[in-house]
Amino acid sequence: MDYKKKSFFAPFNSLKYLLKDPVTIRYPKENKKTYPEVEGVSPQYRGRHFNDLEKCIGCGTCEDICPTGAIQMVEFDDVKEKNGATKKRPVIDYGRCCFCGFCVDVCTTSSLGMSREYVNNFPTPPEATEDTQGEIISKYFIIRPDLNFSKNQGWITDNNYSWLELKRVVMGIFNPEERSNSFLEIVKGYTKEEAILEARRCVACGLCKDACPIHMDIPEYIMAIFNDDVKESVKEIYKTNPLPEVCGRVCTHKCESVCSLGHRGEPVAIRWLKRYAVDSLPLEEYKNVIANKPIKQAGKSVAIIGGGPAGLSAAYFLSFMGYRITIFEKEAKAGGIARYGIPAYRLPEDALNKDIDFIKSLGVEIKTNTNIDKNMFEKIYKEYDAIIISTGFDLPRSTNLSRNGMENVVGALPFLHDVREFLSNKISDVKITDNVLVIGGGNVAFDCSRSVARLQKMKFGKVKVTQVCLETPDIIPADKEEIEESAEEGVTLIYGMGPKEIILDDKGNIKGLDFMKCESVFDENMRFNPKFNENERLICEATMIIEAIGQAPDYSFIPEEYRSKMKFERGKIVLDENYSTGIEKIFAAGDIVKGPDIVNGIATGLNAAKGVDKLFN
Amino acid sequence: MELYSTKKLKDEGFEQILNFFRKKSLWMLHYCTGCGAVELPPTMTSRWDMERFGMGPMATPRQADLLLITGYLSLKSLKRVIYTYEQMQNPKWVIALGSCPINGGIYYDSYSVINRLALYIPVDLSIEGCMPRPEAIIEGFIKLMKQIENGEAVGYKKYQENYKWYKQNQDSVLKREFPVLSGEEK
Amino acid sequence: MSEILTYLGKDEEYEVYELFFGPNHPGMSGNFSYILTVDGHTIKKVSPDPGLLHRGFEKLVERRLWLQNIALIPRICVPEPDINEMVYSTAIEKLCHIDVPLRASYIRTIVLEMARLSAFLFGFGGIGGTTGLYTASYWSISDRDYLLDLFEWLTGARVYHMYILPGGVRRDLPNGWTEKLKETIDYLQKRLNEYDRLIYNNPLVIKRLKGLGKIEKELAIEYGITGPNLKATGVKYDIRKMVPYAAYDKIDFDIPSQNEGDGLARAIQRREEFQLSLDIIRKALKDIPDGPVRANMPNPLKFKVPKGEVYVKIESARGEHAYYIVSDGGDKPYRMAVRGGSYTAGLILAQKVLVGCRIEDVALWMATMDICPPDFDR
Amino acid sequence: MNQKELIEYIKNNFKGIENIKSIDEKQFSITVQKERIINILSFLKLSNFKELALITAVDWIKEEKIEVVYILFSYEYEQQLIVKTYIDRQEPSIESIKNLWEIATMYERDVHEFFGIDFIGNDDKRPLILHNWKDIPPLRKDFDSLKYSNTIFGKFKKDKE
Repeated sequence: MDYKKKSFFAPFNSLKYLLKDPVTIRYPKENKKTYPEVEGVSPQYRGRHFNDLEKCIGCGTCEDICPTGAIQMVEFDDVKEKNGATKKRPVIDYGRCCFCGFCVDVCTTSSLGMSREYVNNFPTPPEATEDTQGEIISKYFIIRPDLNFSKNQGWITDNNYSWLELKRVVMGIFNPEERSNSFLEIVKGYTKEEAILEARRCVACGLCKDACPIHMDIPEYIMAIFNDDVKESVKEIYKTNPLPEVCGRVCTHKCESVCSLGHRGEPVAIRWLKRYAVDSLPLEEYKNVIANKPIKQAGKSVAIIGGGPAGLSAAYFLSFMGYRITIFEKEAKAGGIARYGIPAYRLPEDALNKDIDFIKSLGVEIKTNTNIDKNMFEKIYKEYDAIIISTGFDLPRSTNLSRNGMENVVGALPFLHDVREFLSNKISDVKITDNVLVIGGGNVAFDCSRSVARLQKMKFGKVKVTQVCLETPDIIPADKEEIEESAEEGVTLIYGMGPKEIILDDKGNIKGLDFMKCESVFDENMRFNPKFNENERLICEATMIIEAIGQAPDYSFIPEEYRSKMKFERGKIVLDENYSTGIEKIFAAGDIVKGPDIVNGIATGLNAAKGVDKLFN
Repeated sequence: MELYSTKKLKDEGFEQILNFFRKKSLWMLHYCTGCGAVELPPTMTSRWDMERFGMGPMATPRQADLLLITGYLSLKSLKRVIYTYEQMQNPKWVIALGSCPINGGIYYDSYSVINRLALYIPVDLSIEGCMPRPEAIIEGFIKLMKQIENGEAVGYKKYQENYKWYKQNQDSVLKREFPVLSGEEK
Repeated sequence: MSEILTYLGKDEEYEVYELFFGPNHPGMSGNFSYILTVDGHTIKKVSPDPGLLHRGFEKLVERRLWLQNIALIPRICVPEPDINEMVYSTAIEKLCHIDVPLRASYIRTIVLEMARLSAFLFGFGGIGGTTGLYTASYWSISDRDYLLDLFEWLTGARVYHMYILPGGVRRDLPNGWTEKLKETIDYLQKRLNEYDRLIYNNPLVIKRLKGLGKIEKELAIEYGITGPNLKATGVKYDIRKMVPYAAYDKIDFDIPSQNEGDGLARAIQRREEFQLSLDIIRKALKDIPDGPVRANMPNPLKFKVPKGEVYVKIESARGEHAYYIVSDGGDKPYRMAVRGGSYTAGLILAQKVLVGCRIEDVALWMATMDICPPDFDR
Repeated sequence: MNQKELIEYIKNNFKGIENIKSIDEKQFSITVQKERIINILSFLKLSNFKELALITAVDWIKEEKIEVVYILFSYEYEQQLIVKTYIDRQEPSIESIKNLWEIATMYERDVHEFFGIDFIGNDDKRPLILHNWKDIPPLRKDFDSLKYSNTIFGKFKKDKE
């Protein structure tokens, strides 16, 4: 490159800069010209952290991602306890932090963010001695972030830029036309690839473990699925859960409702993953994977009345402790509510049988078709060293206006029982009409209406089911999927109505039902106490009514001398901490302890088993 | 071991007058040891212009007042830093920039980078950040000036008094004679 | 100055000394030192003494998850950190077969070119400083700050951006950012004329740089010299053109080159590439499409990279910046070797070229070669 | 020559190659026996692979092997070539290639320092980067960096192992 001959006046060139704006920023008085609308540093600056302690759930994902080990989860007393959260909150060591903002990008609740504060310096105090100087400096920079800087927000992460996989892997589901023709299971289950993708989403925070009634090692078995090690996964599952096939399908998944990913996106499909794990391992393989020998020999015998989930669970755990178990089941097959209360399209026969067969293979004796009456109870009480009552809630509750014994008014449980029997060809027909009304807003009510829809499709070719519930859409207790799927299958759902009177025609047959508007479902103490408005009315035509408004326990088989000693509260037995009823040798488990819920049933089964074991040791 | 409390230093009135003038002309040694070096040129040059605070770069340690540890220090650098620090005349001050000299920073698990500078030379002021922005550095300088004026920045005196302790720490990392990991097992 | 002279005895007429050049030396870029054996003014032997910035990156990455390393690796090269993120992300994308959205590629291109500009501006300052033209360094460093402001706006930090991730970039361009970048580019274009007047047309600089540390084409290839230093010897090879990464294959540009291979040619080559970077940013800003900025990526805590190995290189301001990455299929890198752009120039070529030069040439030679000690210290 | 022809050419003109693998269209790798390394590298240098970009190593601790990697580049074919060979981990040694490429001296000194590999013929084994190193070479897989750091630089708070 050539250089020009410089003129004599070249040095005076610099005079032109005299009138220009100075480059120097008169810090701190002046802001930068690059972003004039904000003060100081840029709008998404990564400075000091702030953390909404209320919103934070202490999942520890920030600690896991931190590349410098600067974040530690520390338990704090001034943090309010809430469901689905720990009392731990992140503490950040600014002697480590590299201000990368990864913790903000993976924060599951978006409580953590970075502010535009950056000035923080610490002069070593002259009093510091040599030995303590380093510690004093380091300690000064270890800070628990709170909302101090939240007004000056810098780097925050919305869902678009989150590093977490917020979308669930879509579970294959049969379309409504296909599935409403039969009682085949409606979801297809994950394939191996889908399961690994879904397992990958989990951040292994372990909040689910605390929420689960039986405290399953959920992060561990999901990790095993992610590593494509189904055997390891089944092993982890069976440590705490004897009925994974059942739980993998119809569990109330309390784990998913607290899943940390659920705060920003969809929770991990923990239930489907469990189902994938146990489904993909055949029963023959189980014995190679799970320890199937008792860990000790107790040499005692235990009778379990009722072969439902709680009874099976207690049998499983007790057989590991070396007890001889006999289950007395009044129906032809064990399974209880899982078999006779849940329709086959949600829980197929094979899956349930697989779980029960495995428990049988442990040496548990199941006496089916054995109804226990008072005499029998006395006999068992003498014969066995302990009794666990797990009879469940098997009586249907009915509305006070339906005249008992009226034809074409049935309870939910007897109806579902009949459907199951019909499907296994025990009975030839289920009584059904072409216009059915279902009362109730719980999952059982949906089970009824969807079963009816299927039967109607088989029998009459078209569906006419109306379901009426007291609750409004925001407080309806049933799962969201149930509502969506039933609508797809042709069930008409009416919210916020309570039954008043059954309308009969001339011949005494049911013509319809008169409803009134429900103003509120709960009173101020959040107790169930509906208030109605009689002026707003609705008449539904129907020729058959199914009442699915809850179930009640039946304690009539227990002899009076024992029953009088037991304490009851709202239909449930009150137990001590060992799950003993207060009468020697008699324990209880299942719905009659904690109310209707399968996974609670399993938990109470485990606890009753522990109580029995404590009795003999 | 005598502690330097603020009160005691205040009693020495003479030192106070000296400190007032010292704080207004700090010469910073032009030696860059780590990443932080990259934020020093902006601080020195027109945009942030630290000369308006009476500070300027100085090429030789013997005429400098201020040693900046700009970030991490590897063992090899530490040796040179100690040489340099000992060559500087009293009074002298040390500013540690960034996370690394405070508690190891992102290199907390590195086999080559020291974790806490205060063990080897006395640190008068630590500035958080990775790297600290020029503004943060300037804030730090202003704070140090106040410290100097109040007679609270006494690191160099501590170094003289506890020379043995510092030397022992320095030698323990710089002059090892046995392997660290296998030596520990014995 | 900590130049410690060691008397080595008489060598015929002159006295031969060993001179410790650096690490604390105003002419030394970074923390690095040469041990020079000097005979009077003339250098007889050069032996480099690196390691003052050694942090053990190659070990540290093996201890961290694949994505955690994004925070660590930019620190390998301080003046131009983004290239590290780019190499690392490209390597992972090659091993995992991830497709990057087009918009993300364009944003990467812009960010990389901005980083290159700021590195060149730093280099201008180096040449200014070592030739005594302090105005140049004052100007270029404060001009570089305007780019850093934009980086700060886009990425949230001035120096270590941690912006380029496997699968894309971390944030979309903020509102109004593009306009500000265009303004800055125009400003830098205007300033380039000033730099021409100040440095490249300055008789003092030309006289000083001409013939300094001349490298022949064959020697440069044999010694693994890359980037602007190689182009200054006449080899027209640029990775952006030959093995395109990011969106360079969609942008039309020509590679400048010089023939002399001396200090002046290298300085001018850098000035030309500065112009080229400005042009590339302009073109990229014109063509940038809409769309997502990041491909769907797995949960960072359970991110595994399939088994394999790959050598990925990109063109940095100092030459070929490359990683050799080996994965054993786990959640952490099994091995990562770093090949910095000035590795061979600073450590090996210096031993050959600097012999016969004078002491004051060393700093200037380092400035024109753009030697960055973190490249070989890692 | 494109990559396919190049691979054919190398296969035809050089015997004793264990494995050739194409990584992408501008990059492929060759595995050879330890004894043949000088032969292949001098052959490749003559075949226009003039730039030696890097020498490095990988410690395969489970296989009890150390892999030495030479990365070459040809400006003529615009191909990156990774030449690999495996050596014993207990007594790692391999022939030096400093006579082929002068710059190999520094690379080999570097690899010697970090992996403890003995390059026969390269006598320059002075420490280059590390200060007063007494332990096993730091890039070996059995070297625990965090433990080392905690032992020597002091531990302040409980770190995740």
